[in-house]
Amino acid sequence: MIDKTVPDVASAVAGIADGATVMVGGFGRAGQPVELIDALIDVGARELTIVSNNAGGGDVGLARLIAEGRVRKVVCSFPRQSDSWHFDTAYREARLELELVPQGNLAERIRAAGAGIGAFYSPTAVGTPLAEGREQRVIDGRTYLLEYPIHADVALISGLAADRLGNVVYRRTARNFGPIMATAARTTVVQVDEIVEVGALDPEAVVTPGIFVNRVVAVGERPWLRDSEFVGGVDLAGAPLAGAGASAGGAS
Amino acid sequence: MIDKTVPDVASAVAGIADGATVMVGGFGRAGQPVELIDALIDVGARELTIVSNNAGGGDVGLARLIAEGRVRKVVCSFPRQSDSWHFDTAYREARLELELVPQGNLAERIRAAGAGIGAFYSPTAVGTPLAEGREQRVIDGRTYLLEYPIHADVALISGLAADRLGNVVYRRTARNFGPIMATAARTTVVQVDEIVEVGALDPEAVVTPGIFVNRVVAVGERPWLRDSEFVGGVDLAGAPLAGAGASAGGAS
Amino acid sequence: MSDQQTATAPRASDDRHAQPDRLDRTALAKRVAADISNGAYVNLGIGAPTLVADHLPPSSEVILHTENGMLGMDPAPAEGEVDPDLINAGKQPVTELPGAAYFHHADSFAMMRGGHLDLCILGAFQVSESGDLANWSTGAPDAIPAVGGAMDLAIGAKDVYVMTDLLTKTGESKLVASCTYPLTGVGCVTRVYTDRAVFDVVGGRFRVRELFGSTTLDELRELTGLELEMFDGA
Amino acid sequence: MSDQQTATAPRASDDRHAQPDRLDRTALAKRVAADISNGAYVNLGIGAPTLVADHLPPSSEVILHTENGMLGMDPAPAEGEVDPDLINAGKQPVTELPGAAYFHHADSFAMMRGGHLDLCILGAFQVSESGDLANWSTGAPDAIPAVGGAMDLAIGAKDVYVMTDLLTKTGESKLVASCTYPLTGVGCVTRVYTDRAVFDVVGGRFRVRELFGSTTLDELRELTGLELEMFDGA
Repeated sequence: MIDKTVPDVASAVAGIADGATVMVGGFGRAGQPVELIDALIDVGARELTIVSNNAGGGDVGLARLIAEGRVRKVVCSFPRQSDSWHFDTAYREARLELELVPQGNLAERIRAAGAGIGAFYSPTAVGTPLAEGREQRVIDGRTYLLEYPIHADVALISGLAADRLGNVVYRRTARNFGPIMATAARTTVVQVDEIVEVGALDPEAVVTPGIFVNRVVAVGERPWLRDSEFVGGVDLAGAPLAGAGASAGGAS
Repeated sequence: MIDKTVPDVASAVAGIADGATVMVGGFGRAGQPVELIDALIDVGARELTIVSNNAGGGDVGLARLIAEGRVRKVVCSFPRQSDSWHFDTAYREARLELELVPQGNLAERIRAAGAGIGAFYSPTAVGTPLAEGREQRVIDGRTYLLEYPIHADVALISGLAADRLGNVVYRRTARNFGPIMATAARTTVVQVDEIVEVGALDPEAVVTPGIFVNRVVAVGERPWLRDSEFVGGVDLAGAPLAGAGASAGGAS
Repeated sequence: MSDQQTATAPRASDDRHAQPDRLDRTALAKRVAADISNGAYVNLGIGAPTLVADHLPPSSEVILHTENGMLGMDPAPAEGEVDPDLINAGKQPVTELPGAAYFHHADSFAMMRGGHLDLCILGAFQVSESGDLANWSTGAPDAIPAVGGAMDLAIGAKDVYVMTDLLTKTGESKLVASCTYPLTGVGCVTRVYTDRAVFDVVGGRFRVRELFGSTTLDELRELTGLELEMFDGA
Repeated sequence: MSDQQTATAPRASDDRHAQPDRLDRTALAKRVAADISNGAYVNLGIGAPTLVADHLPPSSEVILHTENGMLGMDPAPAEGEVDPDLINAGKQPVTELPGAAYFHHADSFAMMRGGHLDLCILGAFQVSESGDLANWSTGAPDAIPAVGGAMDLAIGAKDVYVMTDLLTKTGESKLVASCTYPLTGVGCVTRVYTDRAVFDVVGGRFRVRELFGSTTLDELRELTGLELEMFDGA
């Protein structure tokens, strides 16, 4: 029998070594695998290269990983946010390297790695400073830049639900980079709210088939979901809003 | 209000001109838009370039289009089938041209067209006769061939259900080339069993978002489906099996 | 669509918050929204362009794309109904319309770069006469660079509209002969909506499509230092 | 897995339809199936390899991929339950296991060419000592060419096993020093299961992994005309 579930986040991230390239899903807070990142911090791996759209915000997840000094390089499209103080400080103090990649090239380069594409010609960034050092080619009258795949040792992803075969479904815009990162890493680790029985996911609606997934861990229901229904009263960080009621307040 | 539905297959294929490049979905019979092809035959367009995985079988659909002498060129991976007599004859009599493309390159070239990729390096067909005339490049120690996108004027696709916005879902392995062809054509036409209300399709499970679709036409329930349940008693061509019962026999 | 323009412009300049010679941001968002066709697939960039979503005419159905993986986005939720899994490219909470669809980032940018969006509306630091756009970096040596999806949007949509004040806070024209800031995209902008006027990029020149309030062509020439003509409709 | 091999080989050669010196097709399919690990993602090529699906050991869970867009395929349906929307790459009716997933052709071949399949099993016209595969065309000038997904499979899976008779109908060896038929893939085959023996491709030579029935190494040398040694387990 195939069983990709692991009992806890520590087992899920076990073996991530110093110097590893780690893809981290999420767009802002949506789809960011905060629990896996916390576990990665506990593992203690250093000199990591992080591939992610953002470089973290606030004091949790990716931001905390950077604050703890574990990151050597960030490959991302948009590190600067109103609350990206940990990245900002590390960058200004030259404690980490930044490879800035336009978001579409980032996504397509990750997909290319998963799809076995050697390189591709992208129309994005032609004539801009981010074209520097890139091979240029005119095809059918239009100029393109040659872009190479981005592979990773590990991908850390957050989904809504998965089965023991590693089939994953996501929720709304928290899907974002998860499905492509799952294809581009040697080891793909997915945290989900819930592990469901094999057969519970609609085969027409599986977004990440189990072939791309190595480990699945359940981290429990998020505060804003209950009985498959959205329950309001939280802000974008998932913290209860002022006046959202005593029970929500009690969870913070 | 957006309404991409059209009342009949004749309206769905209206305007397809002589010399057009037409993508035709399907893998064998599964997902082949037979009703749209029949309507295309009625339109009378000639000198067509057909992009499809196969070149038709039996005497219906794509095979009939070829039999009627409407096709100048076929771009496909697998024209030869036990029942591809119409293609075979036309090919041997040099009445049409064949561009043979490995199936994965065919799929990826169609996707590239839809995704705005100028060209890509594929690992497939290196060192084979199908590499002839293709640019070769070694990337990270592996040899790749440069492959260009395949664009079309029109894509004819078969789905299970769609809404007036053009959101489409497919059924099982009839999905195959539909979703990528929908992205690669100037005009995408989808035949479905049923048109459903906006909101009836699960946004997490929409496979082809309406942005890729121009026209949708309902062609009615196929004989092997009823009340969303599969009803057996048909062979691969959708014809009732011998002994499948009087009612099924009556439908042939 | 030209009916809508005529109808909207006076309404916008009557706005009680507007200066006599220019539109305020809300009025400008309304003005841009009025030009969006029924059935258009539109991406609204981070910042001011996001406001356009709140002013789409009820008579038309416009499908909003957000590059973080959604079509059929609706503006902000009611208080207490924020769903952290449902955000736009600016990471603000949004809602879902019936007929929406979700997809992953590679599919979302394939949609954009494959030329399937009818329109995107972006902010700008500078737009040049040839339609070059600079909107991601001022090139300041100590700035932390961040580009997001701006470069993909700039080259992807069929039309790229810019929505911006004509002048910077220090009074320099954002419409320029050629950009001095790092580029986002080359020759990609087709129209610019500013607080003073609407400009089309035509044959390497800005053509004034519409003047707001008391603004005159000569004023615009002076403010921008560019050779400007009225758009002749060709 | 070596336990399974030992257990299966004698059983296979006891098959009442087998020749004393070789396995019949069913026995060979069983033999191949016994080597597939629990949890493996496997693509079975058109023709003889398809038979392997019917002989997977019940003790292991193997996920079958079909390049027309499915993982979790199960063998042929019961009579009268044919679903024309549910077919394999050979366009034969199949069924769906719990935990299956459907996807489009570009995703399916991305899966394959991205190296995610553990194994594919293909038929062959010829396999060379360096692992070159020829299985799509005999190069006959009047033949209608058709390649399908063979070239993608050949270069995509982590392991490529070939399943074939050792000899053609006219008695020529399908194992050759170098292929004379048009190639499908270069250096891609890692193992060959024939009716006479199992061969590994190691360092530009075939190494005999296992002999079936009364077949001897010397017979294989004579039949193939190749320098063959037993696989030393290294």
